Amino acid sequence: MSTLTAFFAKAWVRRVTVVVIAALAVILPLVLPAFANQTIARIGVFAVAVLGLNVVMGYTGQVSLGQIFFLGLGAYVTAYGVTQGWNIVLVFVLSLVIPGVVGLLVALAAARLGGLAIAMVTIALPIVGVPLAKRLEDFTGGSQGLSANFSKAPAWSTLYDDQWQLYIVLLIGGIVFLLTRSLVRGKYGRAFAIVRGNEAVAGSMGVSPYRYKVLAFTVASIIGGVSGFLYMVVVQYTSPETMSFGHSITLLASMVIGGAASIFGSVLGGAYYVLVPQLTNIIDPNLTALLQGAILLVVLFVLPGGLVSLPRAIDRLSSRVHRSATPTTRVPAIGASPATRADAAAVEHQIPSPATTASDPAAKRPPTERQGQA
Amino acid sequence: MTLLELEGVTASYGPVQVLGGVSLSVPDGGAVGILGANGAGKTTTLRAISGTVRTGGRIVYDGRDIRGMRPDRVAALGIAHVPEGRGTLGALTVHENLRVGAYLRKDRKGIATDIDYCLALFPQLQNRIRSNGSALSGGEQQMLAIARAFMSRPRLLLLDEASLGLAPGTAKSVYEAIRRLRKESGIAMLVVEQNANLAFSLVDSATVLETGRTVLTGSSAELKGMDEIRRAYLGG
Amino acid sequence: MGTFIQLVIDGLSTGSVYAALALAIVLVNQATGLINFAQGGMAVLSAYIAFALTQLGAPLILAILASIVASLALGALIEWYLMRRFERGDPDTAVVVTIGLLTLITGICAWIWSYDNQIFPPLFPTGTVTVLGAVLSFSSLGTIIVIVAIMVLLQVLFVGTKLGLALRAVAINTQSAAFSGLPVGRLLMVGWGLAAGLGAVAGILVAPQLSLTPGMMDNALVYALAAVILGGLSSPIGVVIAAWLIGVLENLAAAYIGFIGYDLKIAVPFILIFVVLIGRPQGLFGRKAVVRV
Amino acid sequence: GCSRGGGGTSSDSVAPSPGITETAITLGITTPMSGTTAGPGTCTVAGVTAYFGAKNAAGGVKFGDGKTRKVEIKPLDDGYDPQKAKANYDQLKDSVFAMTAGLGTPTNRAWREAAISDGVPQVLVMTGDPIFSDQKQSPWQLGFVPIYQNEGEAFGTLLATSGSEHKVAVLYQNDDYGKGYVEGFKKGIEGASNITIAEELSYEATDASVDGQLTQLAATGADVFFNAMSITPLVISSLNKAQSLGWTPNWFLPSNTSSPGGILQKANDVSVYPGIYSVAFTKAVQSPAFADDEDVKTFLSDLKAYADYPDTPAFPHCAWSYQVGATLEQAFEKMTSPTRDDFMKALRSISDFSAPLMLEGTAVDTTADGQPAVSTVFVQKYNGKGYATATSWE
Amino acid sequence: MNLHFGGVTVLEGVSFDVEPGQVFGLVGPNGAGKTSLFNCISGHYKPSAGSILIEGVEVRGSRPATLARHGLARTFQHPALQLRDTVLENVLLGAHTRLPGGPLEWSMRSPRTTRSEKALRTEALELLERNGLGWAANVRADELSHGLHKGIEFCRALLMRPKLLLLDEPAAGLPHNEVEQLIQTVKRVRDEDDVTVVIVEHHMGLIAALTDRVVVLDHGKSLMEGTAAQAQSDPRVIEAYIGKDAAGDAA
Ligand SMILES: Nc1ncnc2c1ncn2[C@@H]1O[C@H](COP(=O)(O)OP(=O)(O)OP(=O)(O)O)[C@@H](O)[C@H]1O
Ligand SMILES: Nc1ncnc2c1ncn2[C@@H]1O[C@H](COP(=O)(O)OP(=O)(O)OP(=O)(O)O)[C@@H](O)[C@H]1O
Ligand SMILES: [Mg+2]
Ligand SMILES: [Mg+2]
Repeated sequence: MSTLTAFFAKAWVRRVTVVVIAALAVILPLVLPAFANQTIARIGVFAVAVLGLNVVMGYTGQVSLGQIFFLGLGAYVTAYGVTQGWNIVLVFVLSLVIPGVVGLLVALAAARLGGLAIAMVTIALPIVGVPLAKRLEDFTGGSQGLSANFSKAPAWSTLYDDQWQLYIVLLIGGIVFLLTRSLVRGKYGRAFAIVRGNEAVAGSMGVSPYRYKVLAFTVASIIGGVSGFLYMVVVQYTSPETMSFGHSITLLASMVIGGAASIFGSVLGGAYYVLVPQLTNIIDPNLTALLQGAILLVVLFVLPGGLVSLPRAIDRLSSRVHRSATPTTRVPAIGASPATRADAAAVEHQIPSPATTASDPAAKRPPTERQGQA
Repeated sequence: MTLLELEGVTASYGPVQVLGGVSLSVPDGGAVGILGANGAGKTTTLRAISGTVRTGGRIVYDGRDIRGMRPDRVAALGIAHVPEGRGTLGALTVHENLRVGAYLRKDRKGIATDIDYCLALFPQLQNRIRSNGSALSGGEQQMLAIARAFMSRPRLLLLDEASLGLAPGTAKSVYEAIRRLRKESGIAMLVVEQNANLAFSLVDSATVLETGRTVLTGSSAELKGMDEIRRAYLGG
Repeated sequence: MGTFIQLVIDGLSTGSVYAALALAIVLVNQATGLINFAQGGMAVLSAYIAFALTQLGAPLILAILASIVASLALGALIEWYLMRRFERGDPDTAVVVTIGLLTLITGICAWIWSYDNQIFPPLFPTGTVTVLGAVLSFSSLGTIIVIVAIMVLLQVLFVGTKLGLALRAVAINTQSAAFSGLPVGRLLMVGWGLAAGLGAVAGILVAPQLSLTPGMMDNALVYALAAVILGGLSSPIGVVIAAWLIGVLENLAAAYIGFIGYDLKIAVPFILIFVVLIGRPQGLFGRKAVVRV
Repeated sequence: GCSRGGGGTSSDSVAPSPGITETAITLGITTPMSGTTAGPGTCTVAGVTAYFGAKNAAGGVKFGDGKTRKVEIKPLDDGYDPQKAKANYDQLKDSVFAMTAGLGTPTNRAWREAAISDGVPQVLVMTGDPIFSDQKQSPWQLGFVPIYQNEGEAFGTLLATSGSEHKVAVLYQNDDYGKGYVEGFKKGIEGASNITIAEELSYEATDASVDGQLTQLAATGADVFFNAMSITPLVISSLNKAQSLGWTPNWFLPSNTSSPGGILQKANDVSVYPGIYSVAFTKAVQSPAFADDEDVKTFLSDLKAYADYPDTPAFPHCAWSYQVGATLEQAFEKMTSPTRDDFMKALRSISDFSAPLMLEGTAVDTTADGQPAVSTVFVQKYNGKGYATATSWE
Repeated sequence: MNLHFGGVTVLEGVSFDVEPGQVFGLVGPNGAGKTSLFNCISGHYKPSAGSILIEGVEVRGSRPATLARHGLARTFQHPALQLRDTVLENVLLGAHTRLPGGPLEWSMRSPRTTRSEKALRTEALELLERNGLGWAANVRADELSHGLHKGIEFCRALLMRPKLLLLDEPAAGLPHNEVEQLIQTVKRVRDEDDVTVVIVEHHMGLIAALTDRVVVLDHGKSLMEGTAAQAQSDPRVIEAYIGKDAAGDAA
């Protein structure tokens, strides 16, 4: 095996990458043009939304078609709170607590059902949510929606609005990503995964499928609420259309296209959600649906594992080229005795490539995201 | 006459090659065993034949090279594979599973007779004829997988640990039935079996695999006589 | 009372629209194990094909037959060139692929025929019959009859025929099915082809009622999915009954339960699903899936 | 923030605003061109593109500052998603001179405040939401089509003054569109004792059928049906359904779903209804009555030639946005300096302009605060071929 | 204890006691109800009547997760691993109940969580090493042959530090010499870790070598109870289970 994935698996590479990303996050907003900043901020908003969906669906395997509802709810809570003149910190807290509580209540009921039934209950959220938002006019402004202008750059910051908003998104979004990343590794990551994989086994391991489904769903709702808050920071307006069912489907597609059960895949998913409409608008706004459908199909056809699997796909391609040049045989373990087996194991994982050392079994396949806390 | 001939067969899962050259041959109407430790490549060898793994080398069946052929085409040539693990169609009933097994056959009467035959062989299945395959116990599923292979009236039977999870008495009668089939209809078979006692009761000769290669081939009697084999597979 | 019966009958005819699509979804699911979101889009495309043929002067019945045949082929081609790659992989990915397909097909229809409403010629004569003091239009009656016929055909296909059994076997476990000599690839194509043909019937049935637009089926799709889950994925009879139930209860709830009203009536099928599935996870008529450890 | 060019807030009357040069001016549109509202959405782009396409082909538009400029249209699709509309606006605002003609209330509202703070004109937009025509709240905005309330009110007034007793059944789309109509209608019948509202039901724009509502409404036996519905197929099926139920009231249909060719003639037989009323300010381009009208002919050929829109449009939005083009041209001709400020001033000073396709007696008037560019509407009655102005109830 | 599915009676009036520290065998023909009995004990099935006591506490109707937290571990007849994860991750799943801290703590990576994760990782590696699977720790489970999956499940169950361990056909698919090793391992676990083991197995050699007592089930009823030797010579057992002519060479 070669190059890309192995390169990124190295500890120092990772550390440098983190530093570089952090530095970019600080500097880029200052130098990029306004529209770029606004676009990145929007990507951030939907990356967070996709991340939430990933927690419940990518990691825990519960099909949720309702994630956009929690974004909408978070946005409405924010908009209402701001128009009522509440303290912004309080508004932020409410924008994740209220969706969290609603998500919890829905999950307490929905998690009793399995498989597709959960999908149907969650599909109901945006579908019933839209007329409900219209009906609760006193809180939501009905079909005219709510505007909330609260994310102007304060004078002391000497920043433009778009820079200020991007910093808010990067900060809050970054924290959410870090927290979620830790959550889906280690104890809870394994528990979510086994609920996805086999509920009976989960039970025997002390992981109550019901409770962990509820947990995942609640976490997803909270993250959805955060994305709703960020949505208001960036868009500053919400209406029932914000939570329309079609967007939920697009979120789902974005999650898979970015890469299910992957943290970085969520970012890519957010980028997909935001950039593809902009791209199709550039090509021909009359052909939006046709182009979007075609792009989605082409991406998945080439990368069924999502955009996040691109480095792996490149590796595969290059190693295929490699192998055809130097055919090799792997020697599998033999069972005569544990000792021979251990020896054989050392050989077994020797992958013919100059880039990796013989004793690096982990390099054989990239670890899944859940692996390892180290 | 040889029915099936493997020559220098290699196989790989993705980039990893796990068979490095397996050679063996099964005579028409003969029974050949494959022995080997866990992970030696027994299952992979059978998969190579039935076309479910990427393969190199030569696999000749009945005079034609079937390497790389799709599994359903292989089956259509009369090769039935009882796979490792649960090979049942879980959401179908036992009866439907048996009908699927007979998919390639046209003789309605013969199918009905064979279903009765299988049910007589496995009385436990008779009781659960309308149950979903997935509701069956481990051993019952194994019986169903074997019965389904019987239903296709194969010329060559690939058995991958057919006795796995069967009660000793049942395992015995399954092998008894297979022996009878062989005698009556001249089915050839390639048998992977961890219970070497059972295996040797059935096969004429066997191949020992180690790390994906054929290391030894011999008649049952020869192999039974070898110390190493005794220690690893026969106990004592 | 008259109004009540009329509401029930209205519900039945709306429910039939959902049922048409639901049956196609069931067919694909039984044959491939997938939920096909593109089913509605494919039905719309079929309706457009029939529409285009009538525009070229073909008689309606001929246009319909041609469109059904074309849809059969199209379904099989989609399976062969597109879905094949995803059938073994992660089911979520496959579902998203069908979503992409839905978008693409909608886009193609819009591109060729624009987003304008096209008026599809009626299949049934205008006119009504009176049932128990309520009126039922010929077109609703015709739709109901066709739906029932298809439902019976599907039930027979799945339960009674070798093809149906083979289709189901392939959907459950391709490899196991292949070991018994089932031509997996061909059966998958047949499954998709049949479902697309059935979808064509659905599209052509509803096109005159809704008038033809690229997004004609989008809303019906949600109801169809609800009917599929409620009725039980494996039962054609179940989903049709569920679709009718949804249509009728929705109407009655909107008319007689004040706080629901017509804006929130869409909640009715979901509440129904929830209540039913708590008690019967396999749906009203579905076969219980046994998961053993 | 060092790499920024001049923002959009330039009040310097010499420096030209973005999107305008000596020879060209660019206008942006964000509107749904995919999704459920794509039909009318594409129409809004087609109309204005056709209008200026024809003008450009004839050399361009002569501006008030003496220069002749070509007018370019940059349309973007927002799929009726407010968030995307805002993104489109963000993308366009520095490269276009003004935003115009976009369809939809939430999509226009999403960036209204941004447009105000950036000083970007958001004018002649296709929404009946009154906020866009309120100069204090919306200094950079102006609506084009009559606010929904006006249309409803016109009909209400006609009914109230009919002198006979009427029982009205109401069915409205559950959004600001439908509710606006009903609100206007109620204002029109305020205090009239001869009118009672028998039942008031709603439907969702996404519904596949409104049969249930019609059954319930038919049961009231109302003799007037106020149907504030914007979904073409549903209007057709409603006409058929009511007929099959044996309910034949007088109908009221809103301006955008009353097209004779697109709707009435596609229903089974609307002659069973004693009267079908609508309000309008535009000639119905599909109507045979206007088949030989010069305006209509030019309009249709412009659509075909410059907007790649070969069919006769099923939506009135094409015609409306064609009129938007003409109105913009009026403003351009009055502009004396190439700035957004000056443009807004010019735009707000048009009165009594009879745009192409306008019905006699209606006119564009942008000088009244609180009203969109078009605010006069006529109630019309269908006569089997087209509409004729109805001044009193018959 | 009784268990029904629809009209089918799976278990009928089965009773037995297992002493602490025993290895208890459960044998019987296919479909006799052995796995179902396990499922009842581990909470995956709900018996329609009867009672199950663990250390004197009624556990019938408890959920699997609750039982697991109270020291019950089991393996499955058909190994159920997370095929896309490494062997080590699979085994670590067994540590779930032993890792402290709630979701918030884990998402903030409190020192306690990091420490405990590290400790259990080491323990899991040792466990794999001791069972001859150390070499496979970082291999993805689906790259291993079928026969090794049982061993991984066994390690996963051991990492739970159970008081009661249910093993469902642990020797299926193992060659003879591996079975010998398995016997040693189970003995060691019982002695060193003080675990009570209930084992379902068709390998009579293993049953004979390992178990203190056995119950023979047939058609959901218990046929006899006694030592393995008694069972093997009981004519009813031979008739129902071992098969007459097979009695000789199955030993
Ligand atoms: N969930 C279920 N639904 C229906 N029947 C079931 C279910 N679980 C078990 N059974 C039936 O109960 C009987 C006992 O099954 P069980 O798995 O307990 O057998 P077992 O003794 O473990 O057999 P084996 O040795 O073959 O594994 C079988 O006939 C099986 O079909
Ligand atoms: N899907 C796979 N991907 C990668 N490697 C695999 C895969 N399946 C099996 N292997 C490897 O191939 C080798 C041979 O496996 P195979 O299943 O043929 O062994 P076996 O002899 O049947 O063993 P057992 O007795 O345990 O069933 C093993 O080393 C195994 O790790
Ligand atoms: Mg094997
Ligand atoms: Mg069992």
